[in-house]
Amino acid sequence: MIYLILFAVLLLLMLAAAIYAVFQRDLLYAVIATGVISLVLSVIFYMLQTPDVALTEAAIGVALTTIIFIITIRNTVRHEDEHDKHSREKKIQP
Amino acid sequence: MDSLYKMIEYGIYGAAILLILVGLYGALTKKSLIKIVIGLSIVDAGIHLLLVSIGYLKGGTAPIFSPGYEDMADKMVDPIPQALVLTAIVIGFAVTAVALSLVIRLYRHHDTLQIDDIKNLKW
Amino acid sequence: MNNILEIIGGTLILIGSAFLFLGALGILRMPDVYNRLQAGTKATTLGAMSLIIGVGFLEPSWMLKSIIIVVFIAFSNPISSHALARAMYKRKRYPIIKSKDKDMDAYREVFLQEEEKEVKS
Amino acid sequence: MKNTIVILLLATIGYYLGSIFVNIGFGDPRFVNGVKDTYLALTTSELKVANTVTSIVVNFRGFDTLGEVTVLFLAATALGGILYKKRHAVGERTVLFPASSIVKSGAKLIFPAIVLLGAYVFIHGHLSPGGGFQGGTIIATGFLLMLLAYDNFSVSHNVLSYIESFAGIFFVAFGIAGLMISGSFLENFLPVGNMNDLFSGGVVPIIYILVGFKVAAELTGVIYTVLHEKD
Repeated sequence: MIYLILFAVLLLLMLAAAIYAVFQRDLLYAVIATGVISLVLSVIFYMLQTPDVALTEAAIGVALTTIIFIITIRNTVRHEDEHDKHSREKKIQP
Repeated sequence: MDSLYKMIEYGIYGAAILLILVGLYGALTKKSLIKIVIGLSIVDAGIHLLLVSIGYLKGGTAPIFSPGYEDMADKMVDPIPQALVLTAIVIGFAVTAVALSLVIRLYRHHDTLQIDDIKNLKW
Repeated sequence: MNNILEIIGGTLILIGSAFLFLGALGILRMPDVYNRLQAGTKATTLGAMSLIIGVGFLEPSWMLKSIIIVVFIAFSNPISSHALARAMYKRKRYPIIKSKDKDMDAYREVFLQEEEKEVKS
Repeated sequence: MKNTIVILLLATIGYYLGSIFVNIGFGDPRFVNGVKDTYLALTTSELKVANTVTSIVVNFRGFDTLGEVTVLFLAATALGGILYKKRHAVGERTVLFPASSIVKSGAKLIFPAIVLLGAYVFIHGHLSPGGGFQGGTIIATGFLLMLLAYDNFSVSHNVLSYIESFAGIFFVAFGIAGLMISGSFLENFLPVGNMNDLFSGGVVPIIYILVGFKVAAELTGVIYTVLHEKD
């Protein structure tokens, strides 16, 4: 019983993180939300009796994908609707 | 109890399909290139959840014959989608890395990330 | 004997989950970054440690592994929170001070002076 | 206008996907006498490997894994090719402020433990959850920690390329040895031991260890290349 309620809470949390990641204008927050999706997804994989996939998702989705997105944001712009030609000078520091 | 189980079992397919749809919506309507890559990675996550949940067996155990579980072969969940998803996650990371390096290269050349402003085809 | 181990393990797990709950509440209630880090890190370090040790008491064959996990939490958790707090300090996020206490006002003066020095230099 | 079209399109896709998966059902034993039972039986009787996912990835569908590792190698190469123009030398990476000494000594303390955990995960890949891919990514996160803590930490590209190419060569060599001795590519030709021993499963743990080295080298190279990208 409590297992199923935990399952439902995790699914709702994952959906909320996905919607936040798509509609957030600050790209850094959106990337952190994708990391949250991967973290919750690895717990769901563990509850679906697939520990191999859970290990892979926890290592790749949480650590490596997030760090590569963050390096890209540091090298480009941080806000979604920032498109003036001189944005390189006032680039947001990492 | 039974109806709750029913709700969860449709809920997991529903959550996976909604993840795919939300990711596709982001990839189709947003203007920023990084947002498009984020949307594609959300689609990845949804497809992995969908594939793994196809192979689930009610009351099953993980497909590992550790001591004490040697004769439970008919109660194990399907290992083939797991092997598929295991390789798909690693490939998905490689695809994301290549896409983000292309994003960095485009930003160096055009000084912008908006796909509406990147119009000229020549470099 | 078995019963005593179960009681100890259950109590430890209860203490751990209570600390984790308090940490989550602190993250919601506290005003700025430093207070949130303080609430989150202290509570989650102690909470996760006692929870994992409690699991080790419930399943005595896992005790060695859970002790190793606790040692690594004791290494990594304070270091990561130190790195976060130091990054926030270097990015000039000074703490929010709301009080009528005299000592706190002195703190505010120190931080404001430091900020002015940064602006001038 | 565009939003309306997109939402209509997505609603159609969602309706058809949902109807397909509701028809499939969730958690039923529907693959009776399917390929799953064959794999489970062969894993215990022939190969003596405890983890069925490992035996599928390495042995029954090993050719698939070879192609997948090749795709990973091609992705790493393409990333280096796209970002080839300007690269920071070692120690010139722009950081806002250097990491404190607590972080540095803590990273130095934890790094061997992370590498040891990765090696444990891929050596025990045929007994417990884990394997080459998981262990390789764990080792890559260890190198990521060192790269974040020390801004002059350098990873030799020559060593990485030697590790990567020798792992690939030995993978193919074991496959061809299986073809010559037993009759098909990547087939087992070493003696299998008892179930749940460390030295069991014939050729499966050796190939998974090679995959672990290859994945660790490739992902470390990817992170190193992206982190040293110059403005």
